[in-house]
Amino acid sequence: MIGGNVWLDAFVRLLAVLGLAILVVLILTYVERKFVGRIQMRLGPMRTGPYGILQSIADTVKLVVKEDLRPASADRWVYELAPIAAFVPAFAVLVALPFTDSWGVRVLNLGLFYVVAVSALSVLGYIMAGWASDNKYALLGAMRSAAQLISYEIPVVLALLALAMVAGSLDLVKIVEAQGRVPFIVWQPLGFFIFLAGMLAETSRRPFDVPSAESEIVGGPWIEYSGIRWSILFAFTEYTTMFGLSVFGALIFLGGWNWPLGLDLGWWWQLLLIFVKATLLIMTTLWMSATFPRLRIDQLMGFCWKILLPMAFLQIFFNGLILVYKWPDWTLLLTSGAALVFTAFLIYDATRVRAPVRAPAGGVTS
Amino acid sequence: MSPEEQQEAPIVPPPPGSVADLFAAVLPDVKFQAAQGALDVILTVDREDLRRVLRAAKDDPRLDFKYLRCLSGVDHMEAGVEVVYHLYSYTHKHNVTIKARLPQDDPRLPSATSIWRGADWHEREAAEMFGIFFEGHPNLVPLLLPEDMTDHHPLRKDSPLAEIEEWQAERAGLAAGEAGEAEE
Amino acid sequence: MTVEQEQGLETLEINVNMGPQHPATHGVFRMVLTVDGERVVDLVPHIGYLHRGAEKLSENLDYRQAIGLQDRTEYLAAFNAELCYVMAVEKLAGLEVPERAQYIRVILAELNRITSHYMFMGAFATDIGVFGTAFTYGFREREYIQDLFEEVSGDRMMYAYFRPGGVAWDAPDNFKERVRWVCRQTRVGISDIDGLLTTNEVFVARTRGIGAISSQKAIDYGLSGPVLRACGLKVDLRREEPYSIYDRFDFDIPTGERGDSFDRYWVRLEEMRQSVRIVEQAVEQMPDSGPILPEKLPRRLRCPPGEVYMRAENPRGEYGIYLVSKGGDKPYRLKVRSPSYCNLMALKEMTVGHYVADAVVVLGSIDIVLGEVDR
Amino acid sequence: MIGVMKAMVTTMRTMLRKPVTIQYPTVHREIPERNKGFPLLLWDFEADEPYCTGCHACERACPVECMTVIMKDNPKFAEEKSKRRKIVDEFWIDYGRCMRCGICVEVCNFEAIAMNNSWTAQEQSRFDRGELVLDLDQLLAQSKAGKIHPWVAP
Repeated sequence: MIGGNVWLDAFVRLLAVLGLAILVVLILTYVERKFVGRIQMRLGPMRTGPYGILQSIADTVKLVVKEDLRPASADRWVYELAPIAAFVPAFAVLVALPFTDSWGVRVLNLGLFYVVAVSALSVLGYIMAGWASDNKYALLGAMRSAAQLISYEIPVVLALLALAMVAGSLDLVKIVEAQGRVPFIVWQPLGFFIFLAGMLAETSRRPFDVPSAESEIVGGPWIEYSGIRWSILFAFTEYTTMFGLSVFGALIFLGGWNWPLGLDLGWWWQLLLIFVKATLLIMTTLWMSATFPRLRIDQLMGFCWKILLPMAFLQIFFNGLILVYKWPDWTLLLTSGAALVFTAFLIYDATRVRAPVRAPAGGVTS
Repeated sequence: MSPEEQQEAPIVPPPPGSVADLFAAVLPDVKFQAAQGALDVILTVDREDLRRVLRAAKDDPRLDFKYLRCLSGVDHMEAGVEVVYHLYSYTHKHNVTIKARLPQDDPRLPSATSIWRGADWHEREAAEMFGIFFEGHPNLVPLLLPEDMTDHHPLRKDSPLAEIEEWQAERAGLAAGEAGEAEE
Repeated sequence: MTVEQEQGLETLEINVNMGPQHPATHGVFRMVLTVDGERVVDLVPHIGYLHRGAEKLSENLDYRQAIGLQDRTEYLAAFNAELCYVMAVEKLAGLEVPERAQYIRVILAELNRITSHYMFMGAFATDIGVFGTAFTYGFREREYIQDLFEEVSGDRMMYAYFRPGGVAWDAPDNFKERVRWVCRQTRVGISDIDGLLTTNEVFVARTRGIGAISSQKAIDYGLSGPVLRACGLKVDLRREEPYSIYDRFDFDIPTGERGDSFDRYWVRLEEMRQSVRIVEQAVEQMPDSGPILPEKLPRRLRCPPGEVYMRAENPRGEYGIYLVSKGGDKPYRLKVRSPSYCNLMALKEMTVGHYVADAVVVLGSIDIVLGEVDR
Repeated sequence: MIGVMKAMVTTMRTMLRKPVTIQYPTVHREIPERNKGFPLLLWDFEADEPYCTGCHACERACPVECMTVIMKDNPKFAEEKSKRRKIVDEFWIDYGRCMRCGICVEVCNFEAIAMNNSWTAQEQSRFDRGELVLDLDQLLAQSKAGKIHPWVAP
């Protein structure tokens, strides 16, 4: 605590996290462009600075300088406040994350619950943006994002609930410590899968980028935004959420700063470890988003309600059974893994490919 | 090319056993003028018979022209406007070209959209480009040209092309001249 | 819908105007969608934003000059369009094409079919939402083939290389090796796209059953090319009415069975493989030297009066040139029967009832080229 | 989910390949010698005058009418320094209008015009369309400087 003043202390910590968020966004935009560029056998940005490392700074300057346009028919205050409403929840997630075993802005003993609850609030910003823009594409996008973000919250909450049952706590620090030997990704692969899907959906990345759907509704809620407002609404919110959720996922599924080095190391090792794990998660999402096409809104909802949600319930049921009867740990892996395989089968079955058979020779039907 | 230089192709009768004979067998009371083109047999029919011919071409199992390849208009100036149907049959694998000539001042024709749905846009195009009126077409509004451009038919031979710039310059000159006169 | 009405709530259908400036309309196509929520209940296509009057312009250009306009009509498969046009002129003028020129023309046209389908793969996947990955795959491979085109014809897109009677000049000495190299490279590119898309569940979920059309309706609408073959009809002009020297090659005609967007994609993918096969056979059979233009070719080509409707199997379907000559060195009338113009007619039939997102997929699966739709 | 895995393996495989990008303004791709850039006039070093006699053949053959040629009597012919009775006086090509079909090169009887197959033809962006209309001196400049190796159709 700095100077014994609670407010000053909180303020300094918030500033640190905000700085971290900005830094991470700058790095992430660069990393994404480079990484996706390499996947597509391109070089990515190369002009600004050596290997284009100053690209995100150049982009920032450009976005700040760019004219901030507002359609004449837009609902002025809602339109202008929407980016803030979208960004604040994304930032608020970072507040509750313990980056080491002792450092976080405010480590809550309901951390898990808080993160899940707060991260869903971004949808308000999207709806405000979509409604206020007075544009049909924006409205469609807002409705889609509302449907998607709220729906995906539910299986994620249930998957995390199952995880909390195993950990025996909602406190993120305790959850990390509970994964002393083996991280939860091993015990709860299905939970991790649901979390990953939820994370992609929350950050509107492919295959769940239905709200922004570039080729259909041309950016969705932020179609009318430009300049700094667009960058807050879109880039900043999206990357901050992605970073926050990746750190969150690293904490609860990948063993956080604990595994595999243990708690005895200094805070810098812990910090490094958590960042490496978060980076791994981020890279996975980027990789997936560079590979997949986009799902349609009904398929997206079907995937959530018909596959993920029942599976999440199943997971809770199995975990409860195992914990009550004190079966050995490997049964957790067995049940969760079996459920994951079953999920994979469900996905395969829903989209089964049957190679088109050739029509018989001369099979002309007219 | 000035009209004097233009030559019409000599009419070569199609070989026996061609599609022309099939048409004659299916529709004995229709007068066909048959000719052999470079690839296909060309049948010229009167405008009054056209709809019957087209209907029979599609529905009669001996002809079975289910596929309308192309529908084009050709402006023959004084000789009238021609509408050309290129047909193909997937079952018998034969081609035919059916033509109907319309007088230039009254280019009306029954629409073929009820026979082949694929005729829709072709007819709209022919209508806007040549001023042909297809009776019974559901939505005969300009397709490629602006919606309000119904007075001018660009593919008619009387519409300027090579001279378009001279024509524009002339109009611009006229406008400038008028303006100049007004100033004086 | 009924629930809301029972509760006395009003629902409103809104018109969404897609294009002419929209990332998924492949140029300047515009469609007005009437949507009920996310579902399309009506669709009105508007075309003509790229109408340049190529048919009228051709009436004032001699037979050689109009070749450039054919390039610009069908700019993604310009060799195929040129081929159809010069064949129409040859039919009318009665020109015999030398052997070597035939092979050069077929090889280039088939390679152009591959580039066109690469372009389709990229654009179609981008419509569905792949983040440019398939697009860059397609473009990467397309570049190799275009390099070859540039080495032969001198240009990457607007070749103006075929002439009535043959080709403008002979292919370079290393033509055969270059073509063989390009074929090997193309197989890699096809397998990349195949691996990325064909079995990808997300891709399949988005394309299976979308925009399906029955074969009867497809014929009624006058569809042609891969869109028609996807309905299960084994129809290919290269087989039905072999033009040029296509009767000398052994190749399959891939067909779909449902006529949906996935089948169209799949048919095109297979067609690329078949095109590689044709090119490989053609390179083997091609004579090493020989004339490339007929000996008695007048400096200024004149056609006797007559008319011809020449058709060729282009990447998008049947490309037809209706050429009327009344003597002289200029066409009296030139009508281009462009395949995507005809295929686009069935867009409403295919789209209504699907979601907004599917409208984009259906449009992409038809693979339109606006230069050819509007001409 | 096998297909999904297959797709991800495909993207990972291509990621390990070498990028195909050419960094254009710093690195210039090699242009094939047949490249059809824009038409240029050639300079006859022996007679120290353009090859072009101003015969209007290209002007008539141009589909887009982007060329304007004016012919004059060759003063050097009277002095018997040159075999050309007539010579080009003025020549304009509107590059903004040219569609690079190469027909002008084909019809030229004196091999006086060639398609520019160097990078100068590719980088023709101007701020004003008027600057794209090149006159005789500009059309001859590159050939005079010896910086063009025109490709002649076999």
